[in-house]
Amino acid sequence: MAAVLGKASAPVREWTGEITANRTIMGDSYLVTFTMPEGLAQHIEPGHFVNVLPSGAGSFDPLLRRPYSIYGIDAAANTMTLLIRPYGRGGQWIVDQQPGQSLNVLGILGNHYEVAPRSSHLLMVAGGVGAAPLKMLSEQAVAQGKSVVYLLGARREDQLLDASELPHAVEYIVATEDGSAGHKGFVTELAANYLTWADQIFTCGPTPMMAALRNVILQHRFGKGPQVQISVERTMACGVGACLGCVVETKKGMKASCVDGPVFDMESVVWG
Amino acid sequence: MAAVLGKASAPVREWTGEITANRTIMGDSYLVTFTMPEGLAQHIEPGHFVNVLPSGAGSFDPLLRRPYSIYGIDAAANTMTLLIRPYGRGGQWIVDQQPGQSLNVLGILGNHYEVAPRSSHLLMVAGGVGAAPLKMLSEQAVAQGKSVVYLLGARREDQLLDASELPHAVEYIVATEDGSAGHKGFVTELAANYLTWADQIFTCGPTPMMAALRNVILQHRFGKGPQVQISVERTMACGVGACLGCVVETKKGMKASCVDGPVFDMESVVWG
Amino acid sequence: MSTQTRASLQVDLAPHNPRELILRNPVIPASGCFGYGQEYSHVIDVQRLGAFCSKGITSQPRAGNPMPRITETPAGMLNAIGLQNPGIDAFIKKYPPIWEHWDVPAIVNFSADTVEEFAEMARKLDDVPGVAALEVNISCPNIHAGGFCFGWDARMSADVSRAVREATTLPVIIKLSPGAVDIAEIAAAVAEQGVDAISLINTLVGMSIDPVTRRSRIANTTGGLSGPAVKPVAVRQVYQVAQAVDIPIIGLGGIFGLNDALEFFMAGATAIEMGTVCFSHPVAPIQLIDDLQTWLDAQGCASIMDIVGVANPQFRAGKDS
Amino acid sequence: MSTQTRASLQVDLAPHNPRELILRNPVIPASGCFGYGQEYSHVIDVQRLGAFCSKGITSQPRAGNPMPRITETPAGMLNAIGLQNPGIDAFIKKYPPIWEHWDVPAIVNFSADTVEEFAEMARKLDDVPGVAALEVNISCPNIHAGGFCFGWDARMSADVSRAVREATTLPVIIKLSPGAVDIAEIAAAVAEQGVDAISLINTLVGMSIDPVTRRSRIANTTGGLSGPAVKPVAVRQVYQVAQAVDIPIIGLGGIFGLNDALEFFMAGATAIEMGTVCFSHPVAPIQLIDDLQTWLDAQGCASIMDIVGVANPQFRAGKDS
Ligand SMILES: Cc1cc2nc3c(=O)[nH]c(=O)nc-3n(C[C@H](O)[C@H](O)[C@H](O)COP(=O)(O)OP(=O)(O)OC[C@H]3O[C@@H](n4cnc5c(N)ncnc54)[C@H](O)[C@@H]3O)c2cc1C
Ligand SMILES: Cc1cc2nc3c(=O)[nH]c(=O)nc-3n(C[C@H](O)[C@H](O)[C@H](O)COP(=O)(O)OP(=O)(O)OC[C@H]3O[C@@H](n4cnc5c(N)ncnc54)[C@H](O)[C@@H]3O)c2cc1C
Ligand SMILES: Cc1cc2nc3c(=O)[nH]c(=O)nc-3n(C[C@H](O)[C@H](O)[C@H](O)COP(=O)(O)O)c2cc1C
Ligand SMILES: Cc1cc2nc3c(=O)[nH]c(=O)nc-3n(C[C@H](O)[C@H](O)[C@H](O)COP(=O)(O)O)c2cc1C
Ligand code: FES
Ligand code: FES
Repeated sequence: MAAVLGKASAPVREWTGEITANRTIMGDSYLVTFTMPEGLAQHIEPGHFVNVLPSGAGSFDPLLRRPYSIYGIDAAANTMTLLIRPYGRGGQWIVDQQPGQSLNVLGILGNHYEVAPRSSHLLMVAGGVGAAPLKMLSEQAVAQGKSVVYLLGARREDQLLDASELPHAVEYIVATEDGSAGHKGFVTELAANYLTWADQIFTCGPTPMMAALRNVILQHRFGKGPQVQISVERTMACGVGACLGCVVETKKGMKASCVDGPVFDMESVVWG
Repeated sequence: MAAVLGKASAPVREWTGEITANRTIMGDSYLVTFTMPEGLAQHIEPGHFVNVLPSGAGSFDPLLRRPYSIYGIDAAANTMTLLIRPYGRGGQWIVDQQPGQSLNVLGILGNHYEVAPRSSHLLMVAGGVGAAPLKMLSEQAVAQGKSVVYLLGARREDQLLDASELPHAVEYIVATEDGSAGHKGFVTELAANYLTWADQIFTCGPTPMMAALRNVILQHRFGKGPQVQISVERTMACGVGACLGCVVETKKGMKASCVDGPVFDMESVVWG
Repeated sequence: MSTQTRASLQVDLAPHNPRELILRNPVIPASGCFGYGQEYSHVIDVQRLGAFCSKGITSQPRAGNPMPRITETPAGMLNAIGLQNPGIDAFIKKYPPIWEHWDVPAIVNFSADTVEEFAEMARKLDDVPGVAALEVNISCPNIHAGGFCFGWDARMSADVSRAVREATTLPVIIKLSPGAVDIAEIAAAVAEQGVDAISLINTLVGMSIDPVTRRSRIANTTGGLSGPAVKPVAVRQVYQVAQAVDIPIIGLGGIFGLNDALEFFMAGATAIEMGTVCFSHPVAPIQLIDDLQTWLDAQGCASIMDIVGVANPQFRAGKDS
Repeated sequence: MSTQTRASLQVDLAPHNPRELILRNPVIPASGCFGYGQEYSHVIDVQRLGAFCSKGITSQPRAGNPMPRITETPAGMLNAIGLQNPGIDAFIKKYPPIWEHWDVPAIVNFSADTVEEFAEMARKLDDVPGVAALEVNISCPNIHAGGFCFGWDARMSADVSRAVREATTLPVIIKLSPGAVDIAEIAAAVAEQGVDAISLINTLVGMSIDPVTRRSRIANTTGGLSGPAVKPVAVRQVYQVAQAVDIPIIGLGGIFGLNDALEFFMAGATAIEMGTVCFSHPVAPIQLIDDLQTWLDAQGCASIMDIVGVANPQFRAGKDS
């Protein structure tokens, strides 16, 4: 049932956002909130991402924008929030910026998760900061009256998302590698329990996690099984389909993950 | 009387200073104060400079340190203050850092102004941010009971140093190019009045200003005249005499302005 | 001194070619960094550009290199896209018909493995409505010369230039590779073949190793280095080439803003291309057009041509036009 | 896996030379960026270094180029110092007698205008106490070849290498110029002459124009580009040379810290030099020695040699030692 998901279609602007809040979350990550131009909010869907410049005016290093999924928006305040784990020097620069300072942002980029109208049971499988787009998706789904199970895996308890970040109606279940909270082991092991329950599965996290999830699903699959949408992570340069640096091999050829993705039907992707 | 001034001899350390204050001054410039390691303060003399890294950890751009004269020190608090006019991207980055953030500093660098024990009348001729080292020199001279005339030139009134920055005992006279305060014209025109009064002259500012001062002195000079010490400004890389990027042609050959200077006897320099 | 009238940004990149390549301004997004022009058309007003260069095409469709294809380096990036493209035939069907209705001229960038293949591609493109000019990428390996890059050798560069020149009456731009020992020699050999303009630089060959995986960060092992990091090399080569040829030069390599572009114009370039910057700042090319206008007006220049080559005492490029 | 004992940082840069060049660690400040070793001796503990390269000397004293000599570029810098130095005779009187009492080996970098002059300088340095090895800078113009750089031509590079080899029994390092089209060919030609090691890269030729003055920011017009900006070119060239020669390689070009150095070791360098970083971070070489030790210990390596060439499938350099 490898459905073809939509292509990027939201308006793309380059803007300077003023940071209005920056707080730590999930142990070593940050929730960075900044302003966005009028008229963008209504185009933002869960799974969309933005490209943030990781250096200030007057510096050419680091040079390339960093892609981050949209964690949430506040349409009234016209702000957007990203959940950022700084792996390297670009992410570190971004999270070091304080309220009042600014960020140069390019967006809205990418396609987005698509919830079928007749799906009522949605399973989210998140690894680490892959939590971000699925948080926004859960909120939207709950608001539409769908049932949501949200599985999150992390290394340790302090790297989990606080339950208060998710809507009450979401069933939030966690796994930690060291067993400090929830299931001891990988989040994909939890997923097995929900495969028959789910109408659709949405996942975001490290590639090995998504590959493991796929194995679990293939093992348990009977009949058509639930459709699975994954959000892939590739190094990006342009974010708009111009450089072909971020391609994903699919059954229909090379696709730019920034415009034909980042969300793909799991079965449309060629797994190595 | 081209006296040979001393070479750099203060200890050189690379340190991370925490910014304790940052305020605007002289219209478009900043007084940036930051901590320094124990044991440096007692080695600092007027004319000494430090090299400040103009980018944060994780960035290679801008790459080279920027030299700034020491404007003042607070030996009790173990802090140092620089007077910085941001011409370009490096200076801008430095003055954008806020209290609590840090600066990577290399120093103490260079030689320093030398006041002869028997000099009692000292003339300072400063242009723009050249005010910095002469401010410290004036303080020291006044403390030693010398008479100090401090001439400062700027483009407009708001780019002058506030009189409160200098000791009361200093006779502070200004010139502005647009006549908005003090003498209308160049500071060098004021200098002519003090050439017979002064035992020594100390100057710092743009090269054309120092060349103009030299012309004034040559025109008025009788007998040996006062000794003139200038602080030259060259693009620098290392600051310690290793790269030979900052040389000044003197009557005794090429000299590295970072260790054989920045302070030179005016007549030891070959004027183009 | 300032003037009432505004400075002209117009440049002529093919002064001797009846088919003309007159741009209303000298700002051109570079090949490989601007897709086929459409990718950025909802981000900026593409029609305001002087022209744009399309992603390099080849005679056969190519899937490109394995991933990862790009990595960041200090003030630069490496790429090894591997010329992923649909092949010339599918390309001709798909893109020029769209460009035909555009105001902005489209320059088609292409490369090939042999001199004959270059000529054949030029012939196919000669008559295609919507194609304004050709940019010939000679930074690719000559399969008849054991993988030695065409652009590193004056004779091979001249052979390609002559073959393309004979195969088309379209304005022809030869895009040089910065890996040559003596770039001026290559440029002179190319210009002698009657091509219309020269563009430079293409990327430098570089590599980056990930200490964790102990492998290259690029699946193809090496990649092309671009961005501000290479700008000094590019400015120097433009400066040298501008002393060696009298056809117009298009300069590129690390141009991010006004001051960068001015370096290239003053070194001797009649127009500039912008590559990597499109990724960091898609609005940069449009911004540059505005900034150039403002700067030239403030300087009291009548035309962008007033500053072309001013930093170059032996400047010749474009002088005969 | 970790071991009780600490990894050895020792490297042998002249395995076939009885006069030996065994360094206790592979970290060497680069020529032109560390003066004559003394300038930094009150900033860092110079004696902890593996070795240091002194500022390049010539046979006659040189006043160097006019100012300005340096300018900053994106993540890099240009320099045109013009080899300001006191000349070999004054040099020999002044510095080696100091170095003789130092623990750290001093490598003397020099250049010349002709093959004969290279040989003559090597002969003069052969017996000077305090000189541990020679680094031969062939990125200079050959006055018998119309200013064409020695290092761009395999035959000329080999000629210099042979002449120096015959003139001294000291360990000889030939420092390659990155401007060559095929760096592996040059390296192979050099290695054939029996020299002990190869270092690379020297600076790339670059230029920067000041839009205000409309002149080069460097009085000498062009300058040498160094710093992080060139690192990808340097890593690539080390990788290529490591496949072409079996003598040790000293890698350099934009190394600022541990991860940069690891790229060079993994590409095939047995030791590394640090140039431009000394200006930004004089403590960086000492810091790197410590960081390398910590990293190798954490990886459970017995020696730095465990990682030399690991990213390079056709790695040969130093394999015979
Ligand atoms: C569509 C998309 C959406 C994304 N959404 C988010 C998000 O919501 N929140 C978030 O924190 N990140 C997200 N990422 C990942 C994020 O873009 C990268 O982590 C970021 O670009 C790394 O930049 P850096 O400067 O921190 O590290 P770099 O300096 O670029 O890299 C430093 C080192 O860390 C490694 N590294 C980099 N990224 C990762 C990673 N993701 N996982 C493991 N190792 C890594 C690199 O290989 C390198 O060795 C997303 C990526 C994509 C493509
Ligand atoms: C020994 C010494 C002491 C100094 N002391 C001070 C001091 O106390 N306070 C202070 O503000 N500066 C001082 N300077 C000058 C200061 O080092 C430079 O202004 C600074 O390096 C410029 O860095 P930037 O990043 O602001 O500009 P850059 O990005 O380096 O340059 C931007 C543009 O401004 C021009 N420019 C740079 N510096 C100057 C300048 N000084 N005057 C006019 N144009 C310039 C450049 O040519 C360039 O075109 C001193 C310099 C030396 C050598
Ligand atoms: C991702 C990417 C793809 C490129 N593809 C091509 C190409 O197909 N053909 C070509 O001639 N140059 C190609 N280039 C080189 C650029 O056109 C340009 O010459 C080079 O990047 C230097 O300019 P810049 O520093 O402004 O990017 C590519 C560059 C990048 C970064
Ligand atoms: C200011 C300066 C002076 C240099 N002088 C010399 C020299 O005399 N001889 C030489 O072989 N290389 C010289 N170099 C080149 C460096 O030794 C080194 O090869 C180059 O800078 C690349 O390394 P880096 O990026 O670590 O600086 C000089 C470099 C700089 C920046
Ligand atoms: S990031 Fe450039 S095509 Fe996707
Ligand atoms: S700045 Fe290097 S010698 Fe003075």
